[in-house]
Amino acid sequence: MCSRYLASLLLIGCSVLAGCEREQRAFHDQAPAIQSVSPTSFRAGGKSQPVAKDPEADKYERNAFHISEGKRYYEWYNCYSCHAAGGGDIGPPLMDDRWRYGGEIEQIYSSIVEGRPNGMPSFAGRIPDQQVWQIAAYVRAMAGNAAKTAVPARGDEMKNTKPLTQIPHTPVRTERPKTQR
Amino acid sequence: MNAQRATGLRTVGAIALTLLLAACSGKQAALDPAADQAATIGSLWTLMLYVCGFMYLLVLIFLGNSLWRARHVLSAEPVIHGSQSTAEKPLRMALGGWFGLILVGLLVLSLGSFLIDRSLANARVDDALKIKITAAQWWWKVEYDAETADKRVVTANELRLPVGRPALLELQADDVIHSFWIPNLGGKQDLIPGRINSLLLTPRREGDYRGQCAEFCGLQHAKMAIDASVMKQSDFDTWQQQLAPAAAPSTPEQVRGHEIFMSGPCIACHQIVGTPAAGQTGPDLTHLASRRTIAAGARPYSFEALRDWLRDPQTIKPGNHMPQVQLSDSDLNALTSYLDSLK
Amino acid sequence: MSAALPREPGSAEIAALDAQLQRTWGTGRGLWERLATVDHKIVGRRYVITGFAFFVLAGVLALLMRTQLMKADHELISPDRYNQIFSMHGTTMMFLFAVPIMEAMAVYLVPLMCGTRNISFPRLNAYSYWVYLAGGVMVWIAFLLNVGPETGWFSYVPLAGPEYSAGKRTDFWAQMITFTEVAALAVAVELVATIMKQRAPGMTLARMPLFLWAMLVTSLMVIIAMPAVMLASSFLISDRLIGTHFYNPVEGGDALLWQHLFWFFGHPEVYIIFLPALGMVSSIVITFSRRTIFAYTLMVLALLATGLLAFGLWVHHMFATGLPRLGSSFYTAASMMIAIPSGVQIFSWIATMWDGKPRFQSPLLFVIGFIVIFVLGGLTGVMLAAVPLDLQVHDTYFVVAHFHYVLIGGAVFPLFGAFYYWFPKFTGRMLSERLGRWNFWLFFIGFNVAFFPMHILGLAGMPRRVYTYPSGLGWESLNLLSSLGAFLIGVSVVLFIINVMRSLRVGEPAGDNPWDAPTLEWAMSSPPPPYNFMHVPVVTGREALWQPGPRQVLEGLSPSHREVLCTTALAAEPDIRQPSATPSLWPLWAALATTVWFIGSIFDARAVVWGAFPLAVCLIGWLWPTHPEPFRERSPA
Amino acid sequence: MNDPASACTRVARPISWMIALASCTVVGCHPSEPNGATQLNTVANPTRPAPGSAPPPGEGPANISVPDSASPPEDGQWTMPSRDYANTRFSGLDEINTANVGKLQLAFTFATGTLLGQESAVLAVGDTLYFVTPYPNILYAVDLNAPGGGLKWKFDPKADAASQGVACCQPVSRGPVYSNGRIFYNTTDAHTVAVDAATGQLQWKTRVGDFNYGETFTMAPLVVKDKVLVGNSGAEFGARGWLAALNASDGSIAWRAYSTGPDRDVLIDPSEFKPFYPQYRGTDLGVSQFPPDHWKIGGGTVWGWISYDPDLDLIYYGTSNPSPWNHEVRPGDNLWTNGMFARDPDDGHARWFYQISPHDLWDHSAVNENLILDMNWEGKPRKVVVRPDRNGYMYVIDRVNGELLAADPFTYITASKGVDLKTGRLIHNPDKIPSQGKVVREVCPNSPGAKDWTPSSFSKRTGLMYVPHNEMCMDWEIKPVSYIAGTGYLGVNARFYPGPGDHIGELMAWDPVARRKLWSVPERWPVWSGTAVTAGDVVFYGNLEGWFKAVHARTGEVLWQFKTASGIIGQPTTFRGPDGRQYVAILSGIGGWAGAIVSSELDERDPTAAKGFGNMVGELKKQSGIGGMLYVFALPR
Repeated sequence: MCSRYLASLLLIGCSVLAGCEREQRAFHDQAPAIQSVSPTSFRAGGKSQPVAKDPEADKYERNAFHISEGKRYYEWYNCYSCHAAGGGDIGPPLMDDRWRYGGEIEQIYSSIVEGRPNGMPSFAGRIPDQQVWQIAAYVRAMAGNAAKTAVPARGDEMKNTKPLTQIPHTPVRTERPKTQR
Repeated sequence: MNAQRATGLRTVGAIALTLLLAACSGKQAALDPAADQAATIGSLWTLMLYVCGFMYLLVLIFLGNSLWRARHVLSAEPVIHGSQSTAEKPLRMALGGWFGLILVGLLVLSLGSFLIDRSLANARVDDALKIKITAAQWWWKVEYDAETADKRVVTANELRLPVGRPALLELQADDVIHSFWIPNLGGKQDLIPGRINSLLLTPRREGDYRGQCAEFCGLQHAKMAIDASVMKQSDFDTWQQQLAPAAAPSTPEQVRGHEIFMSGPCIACHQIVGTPAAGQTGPDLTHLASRRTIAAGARPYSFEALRDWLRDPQTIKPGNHMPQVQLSDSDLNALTSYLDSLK
Repeated sequence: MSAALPREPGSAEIAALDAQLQRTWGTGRGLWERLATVDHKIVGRRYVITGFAFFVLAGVLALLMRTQLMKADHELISPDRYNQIFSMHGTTMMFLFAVPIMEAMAVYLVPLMCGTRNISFPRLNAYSYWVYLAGGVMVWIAFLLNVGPETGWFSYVPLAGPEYSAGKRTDFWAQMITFTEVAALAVAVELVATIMKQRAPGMTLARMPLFLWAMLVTSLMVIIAMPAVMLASSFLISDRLIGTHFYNPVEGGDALLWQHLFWFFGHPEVYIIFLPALGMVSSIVITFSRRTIFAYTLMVLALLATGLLAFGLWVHHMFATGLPRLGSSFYTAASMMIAIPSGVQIFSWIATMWDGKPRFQSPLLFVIGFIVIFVLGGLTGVMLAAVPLDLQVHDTYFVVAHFHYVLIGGAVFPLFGAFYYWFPKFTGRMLSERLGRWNFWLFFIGFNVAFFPMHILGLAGMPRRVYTYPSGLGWESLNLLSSLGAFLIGVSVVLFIINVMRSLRVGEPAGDNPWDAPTLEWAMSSPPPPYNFMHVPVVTGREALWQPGPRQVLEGLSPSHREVLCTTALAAEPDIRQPSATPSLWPLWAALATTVWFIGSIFDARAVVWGAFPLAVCLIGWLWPTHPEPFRERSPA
Repeated sequence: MNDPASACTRVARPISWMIALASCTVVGCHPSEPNGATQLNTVANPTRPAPGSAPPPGEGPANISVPDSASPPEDGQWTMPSRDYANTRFSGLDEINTANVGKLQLAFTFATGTLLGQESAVLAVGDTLYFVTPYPNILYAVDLNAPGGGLKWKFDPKADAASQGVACCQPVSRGPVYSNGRIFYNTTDAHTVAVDAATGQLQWKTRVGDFNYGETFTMAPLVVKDKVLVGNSGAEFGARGWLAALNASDGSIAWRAYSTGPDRDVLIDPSEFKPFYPQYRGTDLGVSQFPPDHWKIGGGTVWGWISYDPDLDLIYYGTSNPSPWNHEVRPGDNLWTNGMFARDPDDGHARWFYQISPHDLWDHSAVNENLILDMNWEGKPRKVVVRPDRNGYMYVIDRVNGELLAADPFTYITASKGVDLKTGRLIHNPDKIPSQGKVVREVCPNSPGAKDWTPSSFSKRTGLMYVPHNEMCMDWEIKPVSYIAGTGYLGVNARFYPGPGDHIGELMAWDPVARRKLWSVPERWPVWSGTAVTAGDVVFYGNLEGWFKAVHARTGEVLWQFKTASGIIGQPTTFRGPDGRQYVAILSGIGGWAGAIVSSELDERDPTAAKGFGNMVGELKKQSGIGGMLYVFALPR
């Protein structure tokens, strides 16, 4: 009886097999080719311009592996040095809901590849296509726009919590380093 | 049936013995020591093997004897008062003896283990060669300490040691837990993010050895090897001195390959000293062509292997972080010949 | 009805009593009645079958791995899939097969051996099975959907943490732990209560069969060890799902904390699997040697000592992490000490056989195989306890060989022996002895061919958990040999399944006590009636059924109510009549609610809150007082 | 038009007449300044007298003084951001004094038209104010004669917008410098421009650096003799640091002294280079103290303040942090980063060097201002520089030979254990050495340091230094980092938080002779503005909330404050207007490193935003608006 249960459950499981995209690990470059890349043009910011949705591109932001790889490359290609962990620094924040050059994954892809006039460098030829898509998916994830189930709750990086070790606020200095003579 | 068992045991034993010999040689074998540490551990192994083998033999003899005794016995009334059996007394004495034997055996083994452990822990490190090894998914970064920073040698996936001089490895990891292990040289040590572990190796025998990551570290745990060689001090010095900035490209094809490297994605992750490439997230390539393997031991080094790797790293080592870069065949050849010139 | 029980009253009276008891304790044939059953034998049988099914599934995975490793540079299975496969193999074997099946055997046998009519907390028992089933099915469906765990059965962080294990794979794994540990803890509590409070009158602690002792120690170990891993996995899943930082060193967590918590469970886990097997071995040795066990007291002490020592040696899994070396030496000593109780027990069994009159039937064959294999595994365990040697062989195939020697040798061989031994009791039919011998010899030879070469592979430098290996390191022939051995084991297990299938239909009828065994489970018909014992048996000696003279029974339990007799914990004197829970669907609903709760929380952290409400409703329904008189007066002596 | 006579009468007071006369006799009769400052009157406003207001001899503090050659007498103007070569930021004007500063009123405002950090000093030359906005680096000339301050002209250098992407802490400018009828300043895209001060016509524009390699300009140039000294920013991008001298006449590069690399690049000639400590002697240390080839991307940019001692004819400046921040990438002392050079301004050759933070761990750039003072040191007069450094020590260094005389902590320090006065080396705290994967906690001061670029001032009347500084700590984690040209080169995650005490920033009065703090004015947020002190014993500075404050130079009492529209990170200046009144000018406009959270609208949910400020100053968004406005104050008529 139990094995019959098991078998039927397994059958049900197999039937949804095809729908399970989140966990697919595609190692080979399957990056969609994007046509809408105009080399240096300035796009009006703020609002997303209508972009032809590419279902292949869409896959990236629903796939946990791609998002996680995107995070790795986000650091490897020094994106964090301008955008921090999404909070921004030299570059604008990526975790909020304002997009200067559009927040669709195709637009983020374009921003990375083409660069943008106020300081975003162009990474054309520097980052292979698939990795750009992965980074774009991660950027989407930072703003909460990627599939929720594909995104981990946190990374192993610093969080905006009060550090446990924060020194208590006392007006009296506890230690004054001595100068050696 | 007993005869069958005995034959079975004999066969197993015979096979075991021949195969055991197989473990006693090879370039990744714990029982083929080429360094003090591996040799010391090897002697502990011998002690263990003798003591444990003796105990195992005793158990088998006792078991065999009890089965032999029982060969004629057929069904009979159960013995309810076992303690009143005539055999009870000798068995109790035997148990006492067995108990004592176990105690003595364990004492010998723990003491042996303890002493050997102490001798390994207290080894002399004052004039040791200091090497920093950083593990990442899925390769090894190897940095030789030097008197001044510019004499530091950085390489990847290979460890060369001068014979007779202790090498103190400082082990770190960037991402997940790895474990550094070159069986011929010594035991393993984990590389844990946020901790610095150390491992002392005192190589005594020249030769080529192989190490491998020994803690599961993800997709390509299987292909994370390190090529180790122990060489004469003079050879080692020569090697270190050769590791100046990389050779400049000489042929037109190499020049073209150099251009492809410097203008492509390669430069973002790899370092070639003497060129603008200063990436740290991928292995250093300054003297790539002088190494014996590529992709952390995934393939032996050759021009063709390198080209295959550049063409499609994801088939050779699926899931590794070297991306597939679309290059034409001629560009691929040019890039390969440039990298192949980095002796 | 029961041959071993006195039959002074007329057979009509007995038939009437039987009918009455059948009405009180029986399970109907309807679907809902089957689902609602709280009969420990039915639940136990389901448990055993499910556990065995997981064993077979995990075995198939093992064969897949061995096929992949048959050749050097074999690329049959992708690393991604291979990692899932070996993770599922370990996970299934440890969490879904080994512990549950040992507890399952106990769920079936302990009440029978104790001489009581049902296990304590029968509804909890039913619930534990459903929860276990849900957890196992969940993780297997996930695996088939490519969402299987990929970080090994040990799931070390940070590899299993949110940063390096993308998606839901590890979440399913961690939640599976929660499922199975809830089930295991529930069973452990039932077993402890049953053994301590429901033993037949006269079965003092000193007269308890060793199997009961083993299960008592095991259950106590489960209660102490399992919370550690539940805690660890809950930490992990909350790190992954709600962004806590238990294992994130950046925020003050610690990656090594996982290893400590996991191995604080993980090492006792091995003994949790192994101790019940020791109990089985003792049962078989006694029955087939037809002699009481040699040095009973020492055997009990050895069990207790093993249970205690098991908690003091988890660090020997972590020698390579760079912990202070002097401290590690302590764990070396502790790990080696566990050889003492094991050595004593091995001696006792052999001595019992030596002085007894052994009959070499399949159960005993498996026990002999157990001794030969397990002792070798134990000795390699002693080697692994030595820090320097461990640093060489840790995480190599030497360790793989070692723990398969102790786990297959130490638990699966006794378990197969136990299957042969108790199958007649479970089904009323004998297993084929001829197939049994084939089964044994193929298993024994296949096992040694598969796993002995791994010792050498380990010493020759082959690390564990590799999906492929290069040629030229001298590993090919040994791996090929090992793979062949693995297939022999596969054939042997298939033979066993054929044997079972065949015997169920055409097996020789067994009778009440085909082996002339001494313990109480053989005192009733095979398979046992729903109420187990028509009258509560009174025990006068350690080997209850071998005692000379007429059997004594105790009357006074109501035939029309579900009642069990509680006795005092030490002397087993009758204490009270305790109502036993009636069948109910609430455990099933509660298990479903638990499933929704656990699985829901993988996808939405808020499920931790809302998921608790259906469960609360189910628990209220479950515990709603229906029995008018929950406590009766003291039973007559 | 400015009527000198009426101005004089209006300002007339006995004391200022006395001072004016005295300085006329002492200084005015020895117009030996080689810096061209004395000629400017004839160009900009030939009719305007220059009654110096320096204290007469004997009136200033004992034991400490500013060499007159480096600090010319008061002429009512402010021609370079640091006021004089000695970097005193001391104005001899005393119309506004402790008694009347409370009545200070807004005279006029002027919008800058930009919303990022306004760090520029406002120069006052003749009847014109000059200041530079952050990118697009527009140079404004504000006409003081127009009622309410009208625009005279503005100059747009048309800097490349892309360069904003490599400006580490907003594309700020610290101001222009006036010399000889021209305004020189640097643009974000690494050009230096010379503009005619009267007409706003471009005279020349030189591309000195390449922003594609991360080089930008933030510093204000310094004109010494006929050289315009400029240094690059961009150590956060792996830019190799240098200081260049441009010929003022045509903008051609006279010499360029790198901070890393071989001696010929660093302009070290062994015959001239006589560092005090042995660790700086040797060949090509700028190569050998880096890993192979790393000096090419080794940082050590020069973006702080340059001092000049005309008597010794030496310039003094500090070099910034080595690149990247992750110290493990660059073993060695990383010479000549994070140190202080003394160079000959004519050919740039180095005379001595002292390294403030060898092998920098924390981005403790050593670019802060060096105040040129003459002190009685242990009984002997010595020519020294005094510098408050980011690492929390107040350094006193002999400016003749580079000997370290003292390094006194002026803040809470855990990052280091002090400075060894024998070897001159900073002693790193061994508990805080960062390593891969580990978070070092409670590093104090944090990377902006105990005191960032925000310049101090020195009063010739009180003999005190007024130092704006901060008490901040941080958590610091290093990670692997690749050099990719044009992208940030950090390899660090940092998170800042307040240090001990109930406030973060403070304005401190430091007695350089007694080497101790006298008093301080606490500020809730980091103090990110410069200071200026006047002969009226008033210290001016502003805070991030936008309050512009006047503080009693002797007691620290806040005498007056005014809330501007945005946070203040600029440099206050004071001058005598064409109407003869004393004015105080400040730019208000939050930004820079500390204020980027507000004006770049960063997301403070990420603690690492703005390289760590995200964790600390998010609240500031509620307290300071975004803006860019010039405020000019004066006493009521």
